[in-house]
Amino acid sequence: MTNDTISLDQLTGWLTRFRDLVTEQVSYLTELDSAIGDADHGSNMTRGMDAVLGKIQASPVVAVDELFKGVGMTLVTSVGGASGPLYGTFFLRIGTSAGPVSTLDAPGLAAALRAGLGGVVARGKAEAGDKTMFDVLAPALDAFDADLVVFSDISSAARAAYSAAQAGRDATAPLIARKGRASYLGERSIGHIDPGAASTSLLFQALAEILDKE
Amino acid sequence: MTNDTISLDQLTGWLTRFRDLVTEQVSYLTELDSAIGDADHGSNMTRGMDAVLGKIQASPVVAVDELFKGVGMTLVTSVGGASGPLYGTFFLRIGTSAGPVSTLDAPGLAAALRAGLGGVVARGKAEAGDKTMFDVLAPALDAFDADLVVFSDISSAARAAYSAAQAGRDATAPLIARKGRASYLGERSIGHIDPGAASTSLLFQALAEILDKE
Amino acid sequence: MKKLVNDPKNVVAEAVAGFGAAHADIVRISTEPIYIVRTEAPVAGKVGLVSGGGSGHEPLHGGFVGFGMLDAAVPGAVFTSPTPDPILAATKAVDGGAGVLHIVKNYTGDVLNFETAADLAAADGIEVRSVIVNDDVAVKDSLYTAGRRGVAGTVLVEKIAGASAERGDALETVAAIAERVISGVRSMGVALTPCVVPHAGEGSFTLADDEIEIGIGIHGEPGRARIKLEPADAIVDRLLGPILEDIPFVAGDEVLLFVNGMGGTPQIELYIVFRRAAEVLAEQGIEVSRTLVGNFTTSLEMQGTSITVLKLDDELTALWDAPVQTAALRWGR
Amino acid sequence: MKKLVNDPKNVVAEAVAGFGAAHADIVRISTEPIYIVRTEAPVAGKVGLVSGGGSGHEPLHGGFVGFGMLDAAVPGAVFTSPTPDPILAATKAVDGGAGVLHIVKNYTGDVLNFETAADLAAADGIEVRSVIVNDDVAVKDSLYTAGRRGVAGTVLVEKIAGASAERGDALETVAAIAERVISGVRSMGVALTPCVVPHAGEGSFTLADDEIEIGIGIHGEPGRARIKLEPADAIVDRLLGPILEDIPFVAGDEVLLFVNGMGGTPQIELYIVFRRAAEVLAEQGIEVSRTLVGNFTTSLEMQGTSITVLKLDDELTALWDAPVQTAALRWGR
Ligand SMILES: Nc1ncnc2c1ncn2[C@@H]1O[C@H](COP(=O)(O)OP(=O)(O)O)[C@@H](O)[C@H]1O
Ligand SMILES: Nc1ncnc2c1ncn2[C@@H]1O[C@H](COP(=O)(O)OP(=O)(O)O)[C@@H](O)[C@H]1O
Ligand SMILES: [Mg+2]
Ligand SMILES: [Mg+2]
Ligand SMILES: [Mg+2]
Ligand SMILES: [Mg+2]
Repeated sequence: MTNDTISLDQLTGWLTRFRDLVTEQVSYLTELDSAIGDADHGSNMTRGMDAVLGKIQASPVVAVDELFKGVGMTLVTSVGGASGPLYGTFFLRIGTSAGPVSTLDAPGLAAALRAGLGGVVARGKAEAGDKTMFDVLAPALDAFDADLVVFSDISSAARAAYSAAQAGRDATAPLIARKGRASYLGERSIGHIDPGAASTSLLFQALAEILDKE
Repeated sequence: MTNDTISLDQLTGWLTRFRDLVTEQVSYLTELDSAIGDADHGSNMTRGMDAVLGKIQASPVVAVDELFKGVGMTLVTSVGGASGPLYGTFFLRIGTSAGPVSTLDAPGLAAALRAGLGGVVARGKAEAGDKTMFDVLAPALDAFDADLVVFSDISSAARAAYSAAQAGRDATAPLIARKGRASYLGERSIGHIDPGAASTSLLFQALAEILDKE
Repeated sequence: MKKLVNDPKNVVAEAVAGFGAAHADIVRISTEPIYIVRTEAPVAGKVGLVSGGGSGHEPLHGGFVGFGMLDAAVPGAVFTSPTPDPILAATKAVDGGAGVLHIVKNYTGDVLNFETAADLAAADGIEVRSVIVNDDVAVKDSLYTAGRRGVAGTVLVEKIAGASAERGDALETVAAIAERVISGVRSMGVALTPCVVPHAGEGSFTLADDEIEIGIGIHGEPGRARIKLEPADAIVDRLLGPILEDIPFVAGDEVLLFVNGMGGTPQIELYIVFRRAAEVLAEQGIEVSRTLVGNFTTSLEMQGTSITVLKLDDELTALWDAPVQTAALRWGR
Repeated sequence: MKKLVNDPKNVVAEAVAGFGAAHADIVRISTEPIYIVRTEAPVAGKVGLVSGGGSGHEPLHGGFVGFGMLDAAVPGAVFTSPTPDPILAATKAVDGGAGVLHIVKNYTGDVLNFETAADLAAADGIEVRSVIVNDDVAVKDSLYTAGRRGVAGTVLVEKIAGASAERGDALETVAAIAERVISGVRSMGVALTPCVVPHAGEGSFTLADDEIEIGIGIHGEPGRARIKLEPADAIVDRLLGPILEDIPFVAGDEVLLFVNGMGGTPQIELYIVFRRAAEVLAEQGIEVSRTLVGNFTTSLEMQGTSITVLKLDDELTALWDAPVQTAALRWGR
């Protein structure tokens, strides 16, 4: 099954699936954070995504920008810490890029995700190899774009992004953290997967799964 | 052997022997105080009597009042807590009562000890049965006086005082403390010998032993 | 024992030296014998205020030496009353010709040593009056015992009597005002953990992981009851009940509410305690018109709190509000 | 876990409520969202100062709201930075038309959430400047990392920038003065015992009975070295060495020496630490002209201390001395 576009319902499904995945993996995320951070990434992400789904159910939206600006604001105001503003800005910029549409085509989705990444970098100033969520986001979007050029299929691109995300996540383990709380550990951060990288990989798992469903 | 008087040397011997006895019994005294007080009576008494003997050795005296005023002042300024002022006043008043003599006769010693007791009461306001050093001092001095009337012998009177002191000490065990730190315990002070009563009993043991030696 | 100390024997001497160095604008220290005195002492014509007692309750008393409060503080060894000689020396150092007030917490040792010092000062021609602080309702008062212990209420006595002396009141008046505070102030405390006396090296008592001691004394003396840990609000109710019944405090009273930390309790918890205490007083129609929250009368690193309530009148309130400049309490200058 | 709390989830809300009740003469509190603001805010024509961060470091920051220091403080959950919405609300509440300065401790979460709030405030037409405090020399600074952490030096930044704002300086100037303090202040701490986050219920790390952590962060983050317990003087030397080397501080410098308690350390120990720190500075020809000792930037009930040294000049000294009236720091009024 191939897809050219992603609908408002599918985008909502993406967020719902992401909420379910972080909830399933809450202890895993927190465990990763307790090794090199402050043991709250799992509870931060579930608190945030629960708030997001609560808001979506309470006040349904009609446009993609409305959806993602709401998601971003909710994350920003309910999570705190480092991940709140980072994930929040990611979704805010997706909304701004998408505009007041009810469907996104493949290039539109690619552009929106790229804008989201731009927001994460603008906020967190992470670079490749800093051992952050950037190390999943960037290769995942590169893979998405490259796959799209060849197959012009949004589902296939999402699957490519997810496998790049997993690789990126695992590749954070040997790195020395240079951003965020883990950076205070210096060399002692080596050998642990970054918790934000792990949750971002779940974001692409959710996208791939939701697009494969239809 | 009978005695009518006690000399400056014997009085110094009394203090020396008392120092030795509190030193021997330091853990016993502290143990008693840890049950119903703050576990420092042994160290308070040895610190004080060490200072007293140090002072006597450093600057020899020629009169009984000089000796005991020095003893009293040294205890007052080196012990602190409740026992410092109480023992200190006891010896200060002995000195004042004795006056600038080099020997005390039996009535003179009895009067001096009685003055010492008066000082303890003036300071601490203890009454019979309050579970304090008073419960040793008062019966010991009564026994000293009564024995003196019958036998006119200072050694015999001291032996009588010592046995009354031991009885007084043991009789503090069933009492409820009504003075000092132990009084905060109320009924929980029952069943323990009062530490100050125990050290005061050593004071009469020292007197009896020193008078029996000659 | 884990402490920031060098030789346990030198704890008081070193801490007093550090205190003197840190607050040289407010106090001078004497090292032989040890006491702390305000820089401008003796203040001619002003009643001098001296307090003291065993160390380990900081900032009590040294932290309250300065303008509008104490003229001198005499620290004994940890939890041991000082001997009369430093008390006498401090008394002489603050005598400005108008007499000296001794503020003494009600422990036999403290009372006797201050009494001796007062006698000696009188013999030197200094007029001395003494007041005995006994605000701890955990211990039953009685004519036939050593009576109630003096605890955190001492801070309020020192502040208010200090303001009275500072405005030029005569010794008689300063003593009477101190007595008025004493008659209107009641306290009770709770311990969650014991404290460790440096030269002893181990806890002065033990508490199980789920136990607290209601009615604790400031040297870790046993209180009224050892109970299982409860929510903060329930603990506050247990402390406040006996305090309010004691005088009693009644609807319409205007009071100062003082939540004191025992040394090791985070400030965030003291404010949770304050919140509930203020709520209970409001429910009973008692008006909290002045407040104090913090570590002011401590027991080394003990975790716990005590609550103190003082009945105010216009004069006591004005004296409380008067300027004070000490290391631990300061306003108005 | 033994704490004076009710429901761990309500710790911050209840403590802030208690704080507001205890200090109603100085602050008002907002409960939805939670922040603390000085009673007279916004002060027309004055630059507003806002700080904040995770709770558990009290009196930082709420205890420093008032005349001559902060206009508002925004407490997050314990050890968790607040979200931008309360920061934005506090920023609006203190904007008197002259702009607002955000004083932020250098943790990624704090920096990002304050940054977002600043963007939102700018969108509402409020001019916002931010300064990042990063005084902890235990962590190596580098352009390629999150840099040094912000710890107790924050108190000095808030006091001095607060005095600058209070005297009517423009936003540009207040920010420049805050930056001057930041560039001249360095700190390092030690932990003897861990702290317990209320909703976690257990120690944030563990230390053996004879171990201490040199270079601890204020959330219990690991430091430079875990070593055996040493005498206080040796520990002071370990903390002061890296501090003095860092800027460096040299003979002839005039400094403010600040000995901070981590929350659970008796005051008597802080003065033992102060004594040695002052001695070392004197030996090196560095003049200690201002001092601060006490629990000002805490980590709940952690036992330990941190030492902070700030290079002074005449202007910074005058701003330090300027009147301040907050719950935790007060002089001159
Ligand atoms: N500057 C940054 N840029 C990008 N991602 C970052 C940055 N700082 C932290 N992160 C991400 O945030 C994650 C931590 O999130 P979380 O634990 O929720 O917040 P906190 O560190 O405040 O407790 C890290 O694992 C990392 O992936
Ligand atoms: N008011 C008093 N009158 C007589 N003796 C007293 C009084 N108060 C205390 N004592 C005696 O002092 C003893 C305690 O002495 P000590 O332990 O050295 O002092 P502290 O109680 O200050 O630690 C008690 O055992 C008791 O015999
Ligand atoms: Mg985290
Ligand atoms: Mg966090
Ligand atoms: Mg004792
Ligand atoms: Mg004692």
